[in-house]
Amino acid sequence: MAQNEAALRAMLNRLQIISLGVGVIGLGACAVGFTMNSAQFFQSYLMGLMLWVQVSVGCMFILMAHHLAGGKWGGAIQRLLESAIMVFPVLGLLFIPILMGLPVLYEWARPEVRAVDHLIQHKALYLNVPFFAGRAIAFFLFWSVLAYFFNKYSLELDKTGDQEVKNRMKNISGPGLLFFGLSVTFASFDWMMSLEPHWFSSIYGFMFATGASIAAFAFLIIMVNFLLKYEPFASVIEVRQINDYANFLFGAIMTWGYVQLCQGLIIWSGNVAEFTTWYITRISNGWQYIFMFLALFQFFVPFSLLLIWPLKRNIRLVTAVAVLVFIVRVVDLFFLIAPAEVFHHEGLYFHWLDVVACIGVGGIWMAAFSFVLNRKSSFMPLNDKIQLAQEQGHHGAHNRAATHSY
Amino acid sequence: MHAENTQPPVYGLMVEFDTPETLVEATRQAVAAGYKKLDAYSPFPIEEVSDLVSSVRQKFHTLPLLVLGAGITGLATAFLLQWYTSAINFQIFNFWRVIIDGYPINIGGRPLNSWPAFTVVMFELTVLFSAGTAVLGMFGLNGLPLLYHPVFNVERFSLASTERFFLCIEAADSQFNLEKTQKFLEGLKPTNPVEKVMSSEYFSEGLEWAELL
Amino acid sequence: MAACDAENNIAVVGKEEVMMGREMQWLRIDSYYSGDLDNPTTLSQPVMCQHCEQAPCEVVCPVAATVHSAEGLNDMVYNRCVGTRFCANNCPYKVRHFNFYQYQDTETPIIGLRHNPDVTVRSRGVMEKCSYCVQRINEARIEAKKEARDIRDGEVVTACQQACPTQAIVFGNINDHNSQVYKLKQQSQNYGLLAELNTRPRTTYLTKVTNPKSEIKQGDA
Amino acid sequence: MSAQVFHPSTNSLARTSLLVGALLAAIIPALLAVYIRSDFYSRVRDPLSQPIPFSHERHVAGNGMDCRYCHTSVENAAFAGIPATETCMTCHSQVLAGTTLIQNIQTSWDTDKPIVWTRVNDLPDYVFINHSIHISKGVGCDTCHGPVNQMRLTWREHPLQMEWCLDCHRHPEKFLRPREEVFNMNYQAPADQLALGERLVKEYNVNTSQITSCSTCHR
Amino acid sequence: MQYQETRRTPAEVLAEPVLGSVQTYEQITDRIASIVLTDKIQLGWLVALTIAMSMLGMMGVSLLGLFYWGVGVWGLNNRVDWGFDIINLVWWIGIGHAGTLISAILLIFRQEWRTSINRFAEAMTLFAVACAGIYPTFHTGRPWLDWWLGPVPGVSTGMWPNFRSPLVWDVFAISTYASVSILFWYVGLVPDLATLRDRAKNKYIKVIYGLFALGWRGSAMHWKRYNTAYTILAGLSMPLVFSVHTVISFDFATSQVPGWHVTIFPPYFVAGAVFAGFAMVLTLAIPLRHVYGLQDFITMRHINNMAKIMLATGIFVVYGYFLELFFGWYSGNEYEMALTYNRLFGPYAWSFWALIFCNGVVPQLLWSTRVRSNEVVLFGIANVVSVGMWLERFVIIPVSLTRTFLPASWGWYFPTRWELSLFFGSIGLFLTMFFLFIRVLPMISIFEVRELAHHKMHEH
Repeated sequence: MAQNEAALRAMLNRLQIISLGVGVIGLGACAVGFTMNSAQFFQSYLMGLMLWVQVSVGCMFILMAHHLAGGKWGGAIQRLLESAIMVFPVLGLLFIPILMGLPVLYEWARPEVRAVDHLIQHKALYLNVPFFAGRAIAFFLFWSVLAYFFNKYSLELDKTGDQEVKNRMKNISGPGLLFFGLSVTFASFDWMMSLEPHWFSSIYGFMFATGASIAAFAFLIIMVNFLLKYEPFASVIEVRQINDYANFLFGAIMTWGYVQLCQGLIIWSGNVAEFTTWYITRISNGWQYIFMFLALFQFFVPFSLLLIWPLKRNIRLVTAVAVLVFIVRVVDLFFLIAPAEVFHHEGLYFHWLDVVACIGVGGIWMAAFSFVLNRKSSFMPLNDKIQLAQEQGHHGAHNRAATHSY
Repeated sequence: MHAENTQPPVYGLMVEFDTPETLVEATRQAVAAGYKKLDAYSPFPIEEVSDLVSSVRQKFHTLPLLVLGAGITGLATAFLLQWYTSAINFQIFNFWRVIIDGYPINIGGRPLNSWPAFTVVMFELTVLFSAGTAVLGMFGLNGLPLLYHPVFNVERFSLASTERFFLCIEAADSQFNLEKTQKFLEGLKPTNPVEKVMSSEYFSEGLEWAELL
Repeated sequence: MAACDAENNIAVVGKEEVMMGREMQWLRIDSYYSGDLDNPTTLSQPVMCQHCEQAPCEVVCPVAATVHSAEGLNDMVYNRCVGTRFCANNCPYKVRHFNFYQYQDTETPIIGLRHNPDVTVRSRGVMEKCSYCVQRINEARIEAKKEARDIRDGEVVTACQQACPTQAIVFGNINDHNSQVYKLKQQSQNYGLLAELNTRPRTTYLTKVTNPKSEIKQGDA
Repeated sequence: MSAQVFHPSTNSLARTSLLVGALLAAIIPALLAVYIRSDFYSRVRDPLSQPIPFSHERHVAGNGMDCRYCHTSVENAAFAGIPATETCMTCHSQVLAGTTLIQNIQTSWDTDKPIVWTRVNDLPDYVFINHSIHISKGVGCDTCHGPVNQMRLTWREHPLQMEWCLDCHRHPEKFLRPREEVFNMNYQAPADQLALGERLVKEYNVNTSQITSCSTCHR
Repeated sequence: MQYQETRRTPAEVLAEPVLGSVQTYEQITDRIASIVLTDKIQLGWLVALTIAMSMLGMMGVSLLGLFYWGVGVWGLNNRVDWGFDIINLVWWIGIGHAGTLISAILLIFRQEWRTSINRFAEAMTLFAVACAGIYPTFHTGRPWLDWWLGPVPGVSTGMWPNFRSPLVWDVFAISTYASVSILFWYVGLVPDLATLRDRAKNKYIKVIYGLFALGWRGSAMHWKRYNTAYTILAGLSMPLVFSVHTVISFDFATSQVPGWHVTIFPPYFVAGAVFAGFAMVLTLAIPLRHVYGLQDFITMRHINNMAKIMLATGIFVVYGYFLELFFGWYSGNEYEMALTYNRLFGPYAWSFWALIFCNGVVPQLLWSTRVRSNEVVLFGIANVVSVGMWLERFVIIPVSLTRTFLPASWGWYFPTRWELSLFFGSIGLFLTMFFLFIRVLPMISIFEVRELAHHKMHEH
């Protein structure tokens, strides 16, 4: 019943054109928004950009974890991951408007604030415009280079089947994870945490990475559901993999809940004014509804749904959960960004730009993604077949986990 | 001293195999032949065999549901315990000097119902209750402890915990017939002759309800 | 400090224990020096339990041995204390003192007579700290209640307040807007020690305003 | 060698012992909790021997004496007061003078050494109670001390454990009586005690949140 | 069946399969069970047990002294109220984490290399938790009142514990952890106890193992529910094991003390615990496999994988140190900055730099396959990490307390001989229990190795 690869390629072509259209229109609307309310534009645009940065960042983590640990779950989606990280150069270009709006977004970039604020003066060594821009460029450069090499080696492995190339990817992944994790940490400090430059939380980077992995898994599940109609995905991906992806999403959601609870409880219990301000703005003036919404829909609802193990074997239901989770990612980023004092919202405040920016950046992202994916000569890692087969041999091994996973 | 005419009842007939594959095949045939009260014994779990046997012996997957119930109970217990003792000034129990009262106290200016702080104990009790139920439920549904069991009367059964695989069709099965069943079992090509498993008049497995769950 | 020790049955722990850092005083006089090394200006600040409204010590006590009273004191319930010492760790002012050994002699009867009968004699393994002379507050409250009136401002005098010759310590009800302490707290030079931690200390200090060489310094009043 | 290690009877034995173990695990703490609150443990209704065979029944119910005749400071001080030998001798210099019953009073009088009574309602040293405030808020003598007027040898009527104290400090309306009835040993609580109690709580300005604070009794 | 040590390249060494040259279920069973069922008592084992028990005696003496005189025998003071007691609590609890991680998380992730190390790692967990439990129990001023921390209405007082206190969370977390670990361990043991019951020659030993085997007969229905329960337990243990060290980290993170109030603490403590735990598993596994000839079960593959996990968690721990330092500066908070300065250059700076050496520098050797294939070096690294993780807690707990907010609160901390003897004593307790364990119970899960062998046979 599944359609062949040619149909998939045609579909990706269409997807690329449509998303490009959506992206251009969306960003055009953003530009209109910029002329109307530039501060709001930067806020919404930052949020939209961060959403798709999270997807790519999460995919990078997953790809490196896959290279380190192996397994059929990763092999089947390896091409998707590789394409998702190849969007980093595009994201880098899309970051340029943020650099234009630094004083709008970040208090520390305003000379008049810095002149009177001792704390910001202290942090100026780190939080200053040239260094910030330099770091942003370095991050995107590093990520793009990493993405480039993973794609290049993967192609090489397809062509030559040289296991040495496979080992090379594995060897990059170890230190890669380390430096990538570190760069993501500081990127999150720079781009989001420094919206409130007086506040800090050392778990913020970990929290961002967790959010990124949720976004990535949700995105991947949605894509897999979409691609299951086509070969080769239809024949490679089995129920077992769907179950795996659902479990990973479940794990990411649990980790997210864990991180949120830890940070919240530590700050609540410690009750030090320096830290509580961040929460106080977020649990008053209407923001508390967002807080509750997040607790409910980024944690409790998907958590409870994914606890039901028959559900995890049904791609439609898993996708439904993934769609929900992905939408709530936007709300989570909104919750992290919008209440910042720098935006001067009196209380809970939405703007149409919030949605349009997510869609606009998303369009461009999807266009780039489908472009890269479509250029792959094969949708499956060819010379990993050995490994895929081996995995199936293991099918019986430790069925306890396989049959009743929790 | 047993009375001489008391015959110990027959529990069932047992055959032995030396590989898991032959056991799987034998169980499949026994199930196909319509036997319901049968059980296989192996030194490690074999999923196929377990599935085959449970398809005729078990109706529901009770254990996960029990655990879920226990988990929810644990969660509720923990929350109610903490909420009641820290936030509620209400007597639930005053009987013969045993008074159980909440004691709301202002501690560090924190709210009486400090739910963020209560989450930790809620989590722990959920896990504790669930894990306890998983283990006790597993033993309970398996009817353990059951130190004496007729199958141990078979001489070679001590190998069931090392390297040998056994299939036993129980006399309680409606299709059980000493001769016919023996014939059937011989047809499964066991490695040793079919053994008659003798029970004791003192033995009853009890807990038949567990079979259904 | 002697007044406090006598009033509140504070043990004399001896030189070895003080050398170990286990001094037993509810009231500590912190000295800050400024100016020239050879002839520094000394500023002293008496630090006792600050009776924080959002007390860090209370939250961490597992057995609720240190909790708020209805009047807002930080009660220390010796007989409930198990001695985990978490409260002392989490006290930013480090005004809690632990009975590492059985410091008090409870065996000799004659020593018992030396104690203030209104204050519990602490045994080993128990934390103790300034109670704002809660026994005096209770006594005053009972008298006031018997006469069906509120406690008058100045009716409760803590031991340290009583002993201070310069009357630098004032005690009273801050809910009573006519009390001396309320009025003093309204002054602009009133500040809480380490208030940035959000502990909301009830004990507050008044900045000493002096004008040596046109500089403003902090002290206590 | 057969694989069978155990006799069939061990099955029931094992199950029974597990059941018994579980029951014990549940019952022992419960029993302990009950024991700690038992009369035996808290010595309730256990008349203590005293140096003088003093009977409250004789003095209060028989002679109609008021509590305050002997416990003089009860209305004004924390401590209710135990009568000095002189108080006894106001009557006993005449009544029963010279009998063996009051020999110890006489000895105390002669040697000028106070009588050492055995405390009946003795609290730990870390508990502070003020009698005067209880009286001024309408807590009757017998609310805590029981029907002393019927005791030949005095016993402890209530366990005096914190739970018991707290029961009244949390719900004073269950126990309060009009101030003028405090010393009435034959006072019967009215049928609408709760209504009366609630009225008195307001009238006497009893603040339960204040009297359940730790430092009210522990300092 | 003799283990052949030939010259192999590191890559070859690490390419060892998870199961060496054992052929049949009978061989597997015999190799493992015979360690327990032999009548011979090895002299080496006896000597080791004697040493361990004399250390245990030291613990007894230390506890008696502590109980008799009070916490004053320790070097604590009014500035530094926690020292060795809490350091060692955290250290031991951390060590315990590897056991649960191996048995639960690797099961969930279907890692077959868990099979032959899970049993003794779980045993290690239990013994480490027991050692850890001693500290909070006896470090209180009045240990006979510890039960007030439990969820019991105070007998006759009407008081309840304060559920806002991290110490009460600890009570729940540690007791749940201990209970679930015991259950997990016992459930895993039951089929093996049945094997021992069936193989023991001595009648009394048969009865003892038989009693604990509960009449396990390996029926298909048993296995069915067994697998369900085991998986559920694993699923529950996974968040549980994370929660335990998270709650331990809350003891510090929820306070206000500079150097304690850090939001990265929970994941960083968990990573540190796993790090320390795997170090201890390696410390035990490397000698064990040689002494008892278990190289076919605990192969270099296992050793290598554990080393890799150590490397990964070690890096996360270093990430934690790095963030602490970064925020020490970035915060701009004078107390945080003073704390960071004090750590780096204060009177206890030696401990910080030693920590960086032990946990930051030395584990980086594990990047090299040559190092990972050399058991002697690995054993050394594992021990260095154990020391490093101890130092980490030293730096966090007493060193942070020596310099808090006000200059008047500055102090110092030196342990006395009582603290040291209790520490060595608790190591004695751990070793005693461990030596008894390897003699009494199968240190490798027999039935799971059989199952693994079954699947391996299928593959080829």
